[in-house]
Amino acid sequence: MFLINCPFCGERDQSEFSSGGEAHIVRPKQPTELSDDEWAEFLFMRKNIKGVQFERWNHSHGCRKWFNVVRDTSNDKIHSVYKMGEKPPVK
Amino acid sequence: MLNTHYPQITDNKLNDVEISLQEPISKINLRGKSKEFFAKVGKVLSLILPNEANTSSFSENFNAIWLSPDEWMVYFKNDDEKVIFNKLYSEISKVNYGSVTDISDQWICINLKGSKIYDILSAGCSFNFDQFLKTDGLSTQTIVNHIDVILHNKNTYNINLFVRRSFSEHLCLWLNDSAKFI
Amino acid sequence: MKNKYSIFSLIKNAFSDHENWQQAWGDPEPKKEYDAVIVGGGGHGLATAYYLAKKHNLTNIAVVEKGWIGGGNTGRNTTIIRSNYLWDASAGLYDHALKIWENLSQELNYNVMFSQRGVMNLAHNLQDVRDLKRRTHANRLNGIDAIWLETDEVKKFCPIINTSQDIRYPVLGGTLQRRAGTARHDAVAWGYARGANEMGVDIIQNCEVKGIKRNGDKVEGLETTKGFIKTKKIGVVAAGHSSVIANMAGIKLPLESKPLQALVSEPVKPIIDTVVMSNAVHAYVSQSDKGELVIGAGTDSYVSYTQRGSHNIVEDTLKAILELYPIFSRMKMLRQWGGIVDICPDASPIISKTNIKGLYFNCGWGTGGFKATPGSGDLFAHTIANDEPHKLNAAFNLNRFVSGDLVDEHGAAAVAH
Amino acid sequence: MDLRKNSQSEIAKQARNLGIKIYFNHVVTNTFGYRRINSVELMELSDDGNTTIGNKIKLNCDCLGISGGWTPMVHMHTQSGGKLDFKNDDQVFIPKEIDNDQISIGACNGDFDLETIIDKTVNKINIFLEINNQDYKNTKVECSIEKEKRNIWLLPNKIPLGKTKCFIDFQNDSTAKDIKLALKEGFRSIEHVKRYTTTGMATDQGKLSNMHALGIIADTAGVKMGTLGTTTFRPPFTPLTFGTIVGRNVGKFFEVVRKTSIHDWHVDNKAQFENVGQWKRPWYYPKNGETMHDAVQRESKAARDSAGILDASTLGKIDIQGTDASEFLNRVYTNAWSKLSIGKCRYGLMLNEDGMVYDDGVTTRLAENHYLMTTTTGGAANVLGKLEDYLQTEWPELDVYLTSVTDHYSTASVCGPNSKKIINKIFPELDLSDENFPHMSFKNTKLDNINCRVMRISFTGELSYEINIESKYGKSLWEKCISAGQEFNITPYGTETMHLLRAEKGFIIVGQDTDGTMTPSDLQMDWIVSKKKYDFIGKRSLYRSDTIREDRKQLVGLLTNDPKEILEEGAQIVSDTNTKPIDMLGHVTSSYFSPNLNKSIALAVVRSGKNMKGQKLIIPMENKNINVTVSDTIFLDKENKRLNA
Repeated sequence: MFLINCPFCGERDQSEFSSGGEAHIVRPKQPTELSDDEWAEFLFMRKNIKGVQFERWNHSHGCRKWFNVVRDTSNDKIHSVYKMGEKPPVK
Repeated sequence: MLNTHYPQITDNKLNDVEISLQEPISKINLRGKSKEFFAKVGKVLSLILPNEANTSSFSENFNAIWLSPDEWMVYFKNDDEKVIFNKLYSEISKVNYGSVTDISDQWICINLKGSKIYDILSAGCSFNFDQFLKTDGLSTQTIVNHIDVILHNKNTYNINLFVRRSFSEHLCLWLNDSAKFI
Repeated sequence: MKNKYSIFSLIKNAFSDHENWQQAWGDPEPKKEYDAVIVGGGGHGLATAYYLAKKHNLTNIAVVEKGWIGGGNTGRNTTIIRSNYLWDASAGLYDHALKIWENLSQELNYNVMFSQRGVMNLAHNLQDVRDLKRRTHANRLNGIDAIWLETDEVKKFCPIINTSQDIRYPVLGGTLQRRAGTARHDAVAWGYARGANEMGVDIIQNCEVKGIKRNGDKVEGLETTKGFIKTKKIGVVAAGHSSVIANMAGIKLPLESKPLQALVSEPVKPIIDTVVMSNAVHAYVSQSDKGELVIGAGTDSYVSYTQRGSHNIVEDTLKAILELYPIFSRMKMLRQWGGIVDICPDASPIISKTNIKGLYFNCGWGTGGFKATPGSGDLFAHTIANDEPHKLNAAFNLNRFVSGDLVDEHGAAAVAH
Repeated sequence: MDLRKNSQSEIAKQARNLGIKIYFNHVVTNTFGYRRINSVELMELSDDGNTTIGNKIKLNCDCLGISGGWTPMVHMHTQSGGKLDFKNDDQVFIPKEIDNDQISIGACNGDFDLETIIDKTVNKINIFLEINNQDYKNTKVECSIEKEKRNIWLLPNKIPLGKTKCFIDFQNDSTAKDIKLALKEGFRSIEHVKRYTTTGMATDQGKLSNMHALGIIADTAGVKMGTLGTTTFRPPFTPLTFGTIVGRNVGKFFEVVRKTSIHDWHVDNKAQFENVGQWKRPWYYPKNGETMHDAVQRESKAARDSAGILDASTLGKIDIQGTDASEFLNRVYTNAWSKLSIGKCRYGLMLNEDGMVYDDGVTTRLAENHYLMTTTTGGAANVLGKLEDYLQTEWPELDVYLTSVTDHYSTASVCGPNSKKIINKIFPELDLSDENFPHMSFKNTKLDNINCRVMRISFTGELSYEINIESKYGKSLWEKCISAGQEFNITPYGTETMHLLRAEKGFIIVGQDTDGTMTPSDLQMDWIVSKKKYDFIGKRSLYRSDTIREDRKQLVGLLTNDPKEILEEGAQIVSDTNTKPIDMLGHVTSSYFSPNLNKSIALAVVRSGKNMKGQKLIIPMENKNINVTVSDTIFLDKENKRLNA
């Protein structure tokens, strides 16, 4: 349980948000040209990092906006929050 | 004639908390980003949409609540409720400046008054009301007793709570129950 | 040779004031090289080592564990054992395990306290009924004991359940697998450790893997906090930390690690003599031999390695418990904890080779790995020893995520309507 | 008795003044009594504390109280992720400061005397809150300071450990001997010892016993206590009743109840309700003591013979606006949308990226760039969430806005051969001719000056109209339909009849006939998958080696050889009962007795079912085998004549 600082609404309890998993996995623009392996990589394979991870969250019970969070999964500490389309902060 | 039926929300006064149904109230969802969008809204409603998160703006007839960077809810009391909607729809949606959706019956407006209203809400809500209760006009979207709500601080200890219609009876049951324990 | 545990050894040792008991397993330093190294000293890892030694005569092997054996999910779960799975592949896998459980205490000469008290799954809506009946029919044809119970039969089997039809999600029936039940989680790890150690397996605790050395597409060994260990075969059974190890080898797995919580109450006199699970109102409950109610909660929805979860999950679980068992309202929660479970997109495990020669993964057990411990170890040992899966774990390969041939156990409980 | 050699503390002085004898440097070596204690034996400690010396002293007593000394309550600190240090002087574990948003102050930080506490507290708070207040710096505190400390974790005794009972955990009866035995057997870590002996697992959760257990382990293993660590401190600090944690969220507040605006009418008319997600939906309306089967048969027959009415308000509704609305639909549905003309409706199937059917529903084109999408009842929130996700993260270039209007509209669905007459009575102005108002189209109209949308769409295969009206008029509209339909015996029907009617037509229900493993092709719905579209959600997954297999499970119809026999939903299907193990081909997904066909019908998924029409299969039940024949999925009105009846 932790607080997330929604870049739009401000700090809220994590129960207002839903997690979207690893960030910066871009949906291929031309899926039909991918091999089964490449498509599986996009669909299922995840870094699942223990430590500082870039991930997506949605303020589903607030402004409904998606944004990115840099969170340490080993202690749930959030390092920073940035909007979709913004450059990720350097670690 | 068609009759109107509102959820069974009996006005209630308990422990210095007044809970009352505010319907009928017209509500319109506005979405847009362009300059034209803001200009048209301003023209039709004589109102500048709030661009700061968790705030609202108002004019003589209308209240506008910030919902997200490109989404607002406008609510107002109006006898001929569709005139405003039709005007906004034809000036904005029809010409592709943004989206205009009638959500009058999507949300039920309930007014909460009294010095204990935040105690009641806090019994089922993680939102920190410290700032909210001090500043008239602030708004927020959060969860009360597992139900999504939009809260609008009208003035001191007087808020409008918007809840989706299908959830409204259940939420009011809970609010009344909650009031007993404060 | 280790002493056999028996009533005679107990009496004999009592005469010497219990001063002469042997170590259950040793505490060696790692050798320079092993024929195979198992990463992860939980139940699955120790079982793997045990069967490698016992069935495949691989005794020059080691289990490396970063903490203490059985200290991860093995010692944190709610110890439910059942095999009433829907798909043929799953049913085969879990029932293979259940059959081993039935003789495990004898086989290991270690009391794992396997208790076939039955597992009941409750249905709370019409789709639950369809899904559970479907599973029951499939189980029966797969030779797995499972029966459907009407609501009054549910009540008869477990009288403390609130089967009133006036509650929010009334009990519409349930399934029962009588051969299912619980076991003592720690004892499983210890029993396998003792058994494996007796056959020469080195169990190396407090030894964390820091890297996997590869030579092209082959593994060469492990970097650990106790130095480099050379080996041609590495079997990774690291549960929630599987992805961490995979990243060391430079591969990704289709896993997300999430906190799963459980809690126990204060001990009370026997009140529930079976295991009851309910998916729709999410709560599992059984009673341990010490008398504590053992209650399983859900996972949080985000990746986390913190071994603690959100309080609202506990709240939701207890809410469901009280809905179904109002009698527990005054029971006290004694302690609450979390484990890290690695979840596959199809909620089925991976027991598989990888495209790196000599690197094998046994992971993705999600919320239900404990019950599979003996079967998982047996099949993983087979896979490592033969460099080929056994037919019972062939479906649980990594390639299924490429081909699309998932073993979708949670899809079978879809909720759209 | 006191382990320590002396104490100068005020309380010791006072005790002495009161004439209480204090045995310093003494320990209890034995206790006596039967069923209760009546005397204790004590002896003096040697200098090093390792053994007892001198004479045994026996004291009569009624009770023996024990104090274990001070132990900081570090629970809060560790539960929030903090680590511990061992303070050798005091033999206690104390919080290791972490960069968390918390500080430990006072006894929980291992500071036991007032002077230190006040001194450190002010200092720490100043640093923590970044204030620079010197005022408290010179506070003088005078207090009685207890400096004497002595820890002996296992009191020496002349009796061998195996013959005595030195209890460590008083609730679980585990003794010093048990701990030593555990160590002998190789259980070295404190967690192992705890689990092997159950020390510290009672209701005090080790508050009374853990330090002693650790001390004994350290002594026996010959290591420093601090190096062993501790067991993990689990919340809650004090056992808490379930009722306290759950609070009021029991009974009627266990879970939210969602109701449609017509709910009260259903209650008044004795509907039985089905839980669908959080919604309460009418399941069937028993009359005069009818069973569910009777009610459903009556409702189904009425809907086909004359007229039926269903509350369809729970279906998810999403308002879609924007210049790229059509393109958006092209990307989220499997079929093509650009050419749908304004005023027309189209059925759409949505997949997830894994290629499996995710949701379905009818979407209506209200204007050039304006659509109204419907979703399944249970899928509404997830579909909206998923579509928002794609819009915001994958396709931000699209000009599309989504707004949920599920609760804004109430929907009454009137079907049956007499539905046109009923709709005509309600909307006399509306031209209901097939030319003006064909199947799969909609009209904006008014009822008593209130806007309505009437869609001519059908989930039953009958001529059918769905009326959408603002929710506040929902009940009134419903009552109007009922009274207008009275002369045609309009019959309200629930979800069960709805399921039966659609099954007669072979229409699927996502979540009942699909289970997250079915592709459109598996459902024999290849017609809905556009071959021309470059991409849509899930398209790529349809071409993986497993998804293109011909022998996947496919949706088929099943007819029982005995038309009276109704299959059980969920029953498995085989072709041969003699194989071992029995090879299961699939299962029954939907099954009903159709009063309109006067026989039982079922939908099922069967391996390679597509090419099995006419083939005999077996449903092996517990006590009998049921013979069935694979049929088409459409059982009634293949030519869709009834839609235009």
